[in-house]
Amino acid sequence: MIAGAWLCLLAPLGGALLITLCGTRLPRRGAAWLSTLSVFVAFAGAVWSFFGLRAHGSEHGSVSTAWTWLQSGSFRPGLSVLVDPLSTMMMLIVAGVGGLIVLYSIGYMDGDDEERRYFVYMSLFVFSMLLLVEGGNLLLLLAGWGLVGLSSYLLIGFWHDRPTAVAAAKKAFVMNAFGDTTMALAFFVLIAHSHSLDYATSFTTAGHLPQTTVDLVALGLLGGAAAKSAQIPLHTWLPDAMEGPTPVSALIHAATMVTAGVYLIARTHPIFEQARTIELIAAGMGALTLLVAGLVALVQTDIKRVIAYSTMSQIGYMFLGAGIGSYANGMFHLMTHAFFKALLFMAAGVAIHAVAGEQDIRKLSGVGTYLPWTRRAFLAGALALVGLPPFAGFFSKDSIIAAALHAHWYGVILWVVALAGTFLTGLYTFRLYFLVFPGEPTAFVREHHHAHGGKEGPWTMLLPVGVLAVLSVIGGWLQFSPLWHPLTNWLEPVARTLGVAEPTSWQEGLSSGLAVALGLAGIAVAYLVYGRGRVAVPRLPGVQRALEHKLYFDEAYDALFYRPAASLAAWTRRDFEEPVILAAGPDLGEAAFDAGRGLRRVQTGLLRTYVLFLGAGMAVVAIVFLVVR
Amino acid sequence: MILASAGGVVVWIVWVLAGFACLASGVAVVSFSNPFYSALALIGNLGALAVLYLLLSAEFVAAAQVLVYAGAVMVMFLFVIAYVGPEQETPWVGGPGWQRVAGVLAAAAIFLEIIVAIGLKAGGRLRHSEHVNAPFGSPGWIGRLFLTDHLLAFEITSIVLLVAAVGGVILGAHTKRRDALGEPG
Amino acid sequence: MLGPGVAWYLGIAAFLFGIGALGVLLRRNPLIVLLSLEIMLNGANLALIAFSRSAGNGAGQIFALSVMAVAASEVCVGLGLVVAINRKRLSMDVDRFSELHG
Amino acid sequence: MTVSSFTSLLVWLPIGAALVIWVLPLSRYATGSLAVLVSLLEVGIWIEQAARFDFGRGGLQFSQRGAWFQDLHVSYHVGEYGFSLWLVGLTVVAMAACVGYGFWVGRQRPRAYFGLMLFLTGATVGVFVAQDLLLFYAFFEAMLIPLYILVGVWGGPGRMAATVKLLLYTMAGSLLMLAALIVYGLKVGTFDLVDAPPSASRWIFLGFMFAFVIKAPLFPFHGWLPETYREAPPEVTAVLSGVIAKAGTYGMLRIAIAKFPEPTSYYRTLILALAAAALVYGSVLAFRSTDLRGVVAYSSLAQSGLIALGLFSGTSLGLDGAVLQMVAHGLISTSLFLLAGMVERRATTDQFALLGGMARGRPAVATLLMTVGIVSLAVPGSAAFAGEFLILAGAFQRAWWWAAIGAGAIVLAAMYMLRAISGVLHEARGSLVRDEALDLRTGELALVVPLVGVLLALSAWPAGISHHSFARDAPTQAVRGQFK
Amino acid sequence: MISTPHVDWFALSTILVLLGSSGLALLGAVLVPRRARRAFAAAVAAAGSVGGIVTSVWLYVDSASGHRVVADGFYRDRWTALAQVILCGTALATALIAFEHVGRRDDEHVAEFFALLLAAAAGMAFFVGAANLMTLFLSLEWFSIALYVMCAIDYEREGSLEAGLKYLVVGSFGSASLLFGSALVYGATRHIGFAEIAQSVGRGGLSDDLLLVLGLAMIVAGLGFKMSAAPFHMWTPDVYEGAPTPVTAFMASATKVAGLLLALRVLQSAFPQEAHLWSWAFAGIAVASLAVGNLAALVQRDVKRLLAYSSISHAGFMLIGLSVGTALGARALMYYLVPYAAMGFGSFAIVAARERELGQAVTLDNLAGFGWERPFLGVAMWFFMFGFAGLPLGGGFVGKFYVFAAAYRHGWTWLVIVGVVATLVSLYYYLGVVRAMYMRPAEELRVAAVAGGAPAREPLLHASVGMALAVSVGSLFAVQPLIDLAKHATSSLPF
Repeated sequence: MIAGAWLCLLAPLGGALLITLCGTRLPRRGAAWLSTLSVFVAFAGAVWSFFGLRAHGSEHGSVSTAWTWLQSGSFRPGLSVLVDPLSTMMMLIVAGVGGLIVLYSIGYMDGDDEERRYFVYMSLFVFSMLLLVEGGNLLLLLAGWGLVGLSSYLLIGFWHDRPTAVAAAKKAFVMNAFGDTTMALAFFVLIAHSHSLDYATSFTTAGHLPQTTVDLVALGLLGGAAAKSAQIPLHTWLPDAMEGPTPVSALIHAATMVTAGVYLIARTHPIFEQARTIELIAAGMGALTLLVAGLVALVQTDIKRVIAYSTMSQIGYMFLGAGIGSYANGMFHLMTHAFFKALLFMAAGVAIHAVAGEQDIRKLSGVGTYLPWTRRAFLAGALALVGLPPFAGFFSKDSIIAAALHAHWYGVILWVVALAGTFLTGLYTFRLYFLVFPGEPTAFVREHHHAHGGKEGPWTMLLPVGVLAVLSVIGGWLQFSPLWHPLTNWLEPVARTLGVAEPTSWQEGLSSGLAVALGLAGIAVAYLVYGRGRVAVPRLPGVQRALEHKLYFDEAYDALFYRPAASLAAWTRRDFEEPVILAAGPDLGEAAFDAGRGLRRVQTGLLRTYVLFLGAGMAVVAIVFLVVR
Repeated sequence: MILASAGGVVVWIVWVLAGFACLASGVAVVSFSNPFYSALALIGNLGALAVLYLLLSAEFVAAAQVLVYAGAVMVMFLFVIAYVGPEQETPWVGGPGWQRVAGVLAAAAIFLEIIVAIGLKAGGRLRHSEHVNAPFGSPGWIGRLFLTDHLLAFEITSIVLLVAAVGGVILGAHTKRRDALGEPG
Repeated sequence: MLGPGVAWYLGIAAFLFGIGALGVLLRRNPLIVLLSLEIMLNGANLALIAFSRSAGNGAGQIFALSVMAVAASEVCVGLGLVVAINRKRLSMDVDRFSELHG
Repeated sequence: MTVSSFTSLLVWLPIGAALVIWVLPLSRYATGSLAVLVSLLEVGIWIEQAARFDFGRGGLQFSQRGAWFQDLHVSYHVGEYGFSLWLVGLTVVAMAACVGYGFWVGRQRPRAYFGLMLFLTGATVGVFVAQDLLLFYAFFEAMLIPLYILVGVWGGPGRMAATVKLLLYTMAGSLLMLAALIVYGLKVGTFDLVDAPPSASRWIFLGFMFAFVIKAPLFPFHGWLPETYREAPPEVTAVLSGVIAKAGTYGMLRIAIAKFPEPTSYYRTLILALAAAALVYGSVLAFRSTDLRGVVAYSSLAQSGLIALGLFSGTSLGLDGAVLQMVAHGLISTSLFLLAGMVERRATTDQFALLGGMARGRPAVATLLMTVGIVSLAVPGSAAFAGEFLILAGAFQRAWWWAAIGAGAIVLAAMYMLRAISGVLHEARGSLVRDEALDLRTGELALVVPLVGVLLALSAWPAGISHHSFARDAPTQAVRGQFK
Repeated sequence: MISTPHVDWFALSTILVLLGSSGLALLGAVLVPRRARRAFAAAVAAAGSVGGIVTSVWLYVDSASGHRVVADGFYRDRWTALAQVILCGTALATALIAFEHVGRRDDEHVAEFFALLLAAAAGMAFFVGAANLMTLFLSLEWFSIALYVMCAIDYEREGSLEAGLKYLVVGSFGSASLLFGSALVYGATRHIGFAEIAQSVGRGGLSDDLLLVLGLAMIVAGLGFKMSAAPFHMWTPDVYEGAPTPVTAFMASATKVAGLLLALRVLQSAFPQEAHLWSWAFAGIAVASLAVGNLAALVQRDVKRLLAYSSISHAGFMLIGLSVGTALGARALMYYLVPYAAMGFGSFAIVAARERELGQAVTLDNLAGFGWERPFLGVAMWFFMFGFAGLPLGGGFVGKFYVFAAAYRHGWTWLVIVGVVATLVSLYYYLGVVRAMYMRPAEELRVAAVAGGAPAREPLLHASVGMALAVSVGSLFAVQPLIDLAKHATSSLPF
């Protein structure tokens, strides 16, 4: 099973290196298939280690170390993989969904003149993500954490001659670097106290740290998680990240990377449980995000941005779940979300692909008539997202909401917010659906679609969509909290659900009922407003402007951080570096030169001056001698 | 005793005269604007010095002073002065003002330092001086010294003179042949 | 010894030395500069003779005699230079020789 | 020839080769290939030496001692510790690449040029292996001579001012060091770095530190840096920032910290503050630089600050990380400046305003610049990350805020380095980037790829250095024992 | 009846050899036909210098125990012998370059020039061994007069005459004050022999005697003039610039050697009781020389003047070694002089070569491109410049190290600091010369185009520059042997 884990980890890396080294000697198609193959091999490895773990019995996760990666004195983190229920689950999700998406990209990226680079980046990303989830200690986790940030930077900026893409990529990287930094600081605390970053050691250390210290550690980790998972206030990079190719958005910014925060909380929950306050802050952060994202999603006009905001809001749910302590449900929602969100993105991708890259929903409307299967797939995804039974979202989301209700007074607040979220979800999701798919195709759609050739898309694109559609229907049946919960059991040894997050059955029932009802309400409103156009959109210009400006987060950051930094730098160069530092030396030299010129004036060339100096010098020496003796 | 004291008085008188002549001629040398007169004044100065040397019972030096210096050297001087021709148009003094002031100050300083040193010492060992016997300063005595204790000094002096002679020839006498060759000087 | 003590002679010597120095410091005619140098040397000579008298040994007188020779040779070279300068029709003014400076 | 004479060989082989090159009237091609050959030979010798090096054992190895002048107990004493071994390796590898670059671009007046480059190699190796104060000083100065001429003759239009600044600044430092080392050596009665006992004199310490702080450089003393890095020929700038600057930090470790424990702890806060200042200041200025070289120049100021932070944190983590970071950053900035030179050869400028869009159709330059740039901003998992992580972890043990400042600076690093990369590679094509501007040629790849390869290998196993720099991997004991 | 003193001819052998060859050269001036004169005289001069080296080396080996000879008028010891070796070496090098570089218009007085050169060398060789004030003064005049003439020997150039006159007048003033000082010392102690002076000062408790102190002050001034230390340095730049360059080279190295070594001997053997006076005085003079020499050199354009000022500053450095008045200081001085003499001579020789190919005075501007046109001379020049600056390309590095060490041992750390700062300042103009030779852009190179044709082949000049280069670089590696020599030489001084 360890072998499976290594295979899983190294296959994508091998694929990336192979494509890089072969360069143009490898045909584009070859590169594409090689990368796909590598990811599917990784999936095979994941399956292998999953069954291996099943065979051993899931309790004892096992670590295997290749070599000591970094060593200084007693601090010696190894290059090691960890196979335990949590990591295998993530491996399966990442490699599986990843494989489908890479396969999808073969069709989507066909004809781009830098396909090879794209697939190298894709494989590199899958490797980094797997390193993140399999890493046997916090340092490797941080390494994977940074590498996924890197590959997301590379992929967002893939079309590097678009300034917007480059800017978005930089933004994403810098924000994630901030997250990495806070995590690193948290790790420094652990190192200072235990000289180790192994999970076990760190968790025991966290046990007997002073409360403030452990709070700080948890806060650092939370910073990383929030940055990676685009939670308020570190969320602004995610919508911009939609500049990347759609499969990238599906893979990185929906299915896998952005959910790493949830994985981190689940993985390091012992630390978070020592710092309950911080954990609840995480939950609150999730709640806030799901609400705000849902609101903003209402007014977006870019199909991918809408989905991106819904992603934020769904991750909000996961944070909420993990924050209050029902890690299993968080992870469960992570999985289902991976299915249906990837599905939504890829279906949207098919649409976009069909109309030559147009993403504005107002121009896209009616595209569904030409793309019946895509339309159905999208619908499935949408329903799963809203969380109607029997679609996947229903099972995972409602259990989170229910768990919230159970958790003390603050849980109730979170519960209310979560329910409000479901209404918004229904609203913005079906706003999108009604605007894009049904109805008369616009002229724009018509011409581009005919230009496109009338097909729905190559099978490489349709197959993954189909698979995911199926998964987002049945994927949720894996666990139905009141009745059967294999996933929770599976994760038990690694991430035991806290008592406060174990809802009673009536709570389950109440939450589910309300959630479904509110979801339906949202859909209904959307239908009335956008589907039939019976009801006009309420006129709230102030609110709308605020929402269209995404609540002015970007503007605020620009004013708070970027501009001050830039002007500080400019000031330093203009008013300190150049006049002081660079000029200091020359000024001193000039002084010496003046002295030299003075001496030069004394050197008159007159014989008598010279004699005078000789005589005067003698006289002075004589006087001194006579006086001193 | 009387003779001694009388001798003392005579010596004093001679000393005063010679010393005055010496100082006066010295000042004259420096202050004449015509080098010819200065040279003449220097001859006087040398003569006066010779007298002082006699008073200090250095007969041979005095003689040498008169013969070598006042004789040979000054003749050379006068010859050159005549050859060059008196240069009245040369300003007596000039150059920057601070130069002049500082010059006077420096010279005065040197002079005063020596005077002070001597004056403060005059009470001490300078007052009494060794008693010397007859041959002191006599040519034979000098010659003996030159051949014994100060042999090297004697030899070196001759070398110095030789070198100077060569130098004088190179610098002073080169032009004749060039003129003979009719080249511009 | 009869008459004034050595100190008095030294006074004269000092005066000669000083006045010679003054000449070198002030005068611009090379010939007179040379003459002033001679006076300085003679001042030194007088001091030597005087000391030799008071010390009662002959070193001073020998010294003085060789100084005369040295003075003569300096004069010889100096005059040679003067002649050479005059040959080049340059003016007899040391201040004119100031193209080397700075 | 015994094993221990390898060290001397590393020092004198290139210098001898330089003399040969100056004396023999060889053709341009022969001269260049001879120089490249010699520098590769250096690498070979070093590898042999590293293979024979006994990392388990502490203390000096490959040491050799001969009389220079006994009168004041000055001797010719060379040898290597673990960390000096790595720095020597950095030197020979980087110099080989730079000599190769000079050969590739066909510098004018090849005999003078290659002779000086080899001389520089020898002198720099000498600095890292000298175990006698005066010998150390001699090599420390000798490095400047070829640098002065290399920058002054083959440099850019502003080279005159640049060279004068470089020389006067660095000499100002090293002359004070001369005074300090005279006082120290005479006080303790020997100039031998191994025998000399530690001293508590703060003045002497400051004298030494002044030289190192200028060489490294740290914050207020970097006046020579921007101009020199901009005017020097790219490969010389590469050597300067990649290798020569490390001589300063090496001196801090080998002399200032090891021989002056009391003053070190007395001035620790001050120096840490300077280091942090260099780190932040350099990052901030790099963030606003308008040209590639400017960015890299100021970033290496920041890196020196970081290394000093690790050294003076006085913790094992910090020291290990500092050594690792010295090597990593040496490789990084060498390859970055070489790449900058290659970009300049194609676009005749390194101004971002005139560059851009180079990635389109030039995969090699894009890949290499991207890789090195990414490593240099310490993306987790890279060698630079390992070094910085250790350094900051060490600094954190000294006081949390040093680590906080450093971490903030690393975010800045991400900002300026991405800006630089995009400025060259991405967005619309720059006005001076013509279609004729080709991708990297094989020769150029042969120069940079090995460096990058070493860098990636180091990223796969940073422990290789961090674990093998000090005796028994106990840096603080080694320092306390003054590397006896 | 007259018991003439025993004359130790071997002690004087070096001087006699030099004098003899000088006389031979002088004969050549009249007997040898004009076209062969230059070759003949130069050959004689070279042979004489080599002979001088041989004899003085022999003398060094053979006078382990120093003592005075010829009626206590001259020291036969290793200090003298070593100094004589250096002096003869300089004389040899000068003879070599003078063959190609003196009086090129016609061979007038060329033989006399070599004769004077040898005479001057002989004078210095005697000067360094002088054992009493009288021989000191006389030998001083001996080589000074020879030098006056040599400065002015290019009498067709007004500059040469001016240099000669200035040197003559200032020099005579200096020696006059030296003389008066000697007189005062003689008056105070009734002796002229160094050892006797020290004895009688010791016996009579004269250490604070007014006349003695005043005389010492005047002697200090006179010697300071010879070693061209500030404030007695004013003549140096003018004379160095005006004199024919080979003469300048000779003066720059030989005069300093003689002046400094003799000064150390006089002060140590005659005025040990006054050390508290003269060591401070020379420390002050050293500081003044360092300041003046370096600062003034910063603004020079004419290379000969620049080097003149640099020689003033080096006098300052060496005076540090002298002023501390310890055996270590003496060693430092003796060691420092070796590379300094070589570098000083070599740099002026190179200037001479450039002067010849330009036919005009060498300035920093028309030095441009020289390094590339004449590779060997260029490289030699930058070795000399960096060596002067104290970078480890030559013995200058160790020399500075030594004098600073001596200063510190004496407890004068402040003097070390001064020296360090001075070195820093000096760096600027030394680098300036290298910059001028190598780094000027092409248009300036055209400005400084050579007068015409390929540069003259100057084997002898190259040989002498090579010699200087070998000495200055070799002295960096062969420190120990040189120090041993210096040690033995110092042992013959009373420390």
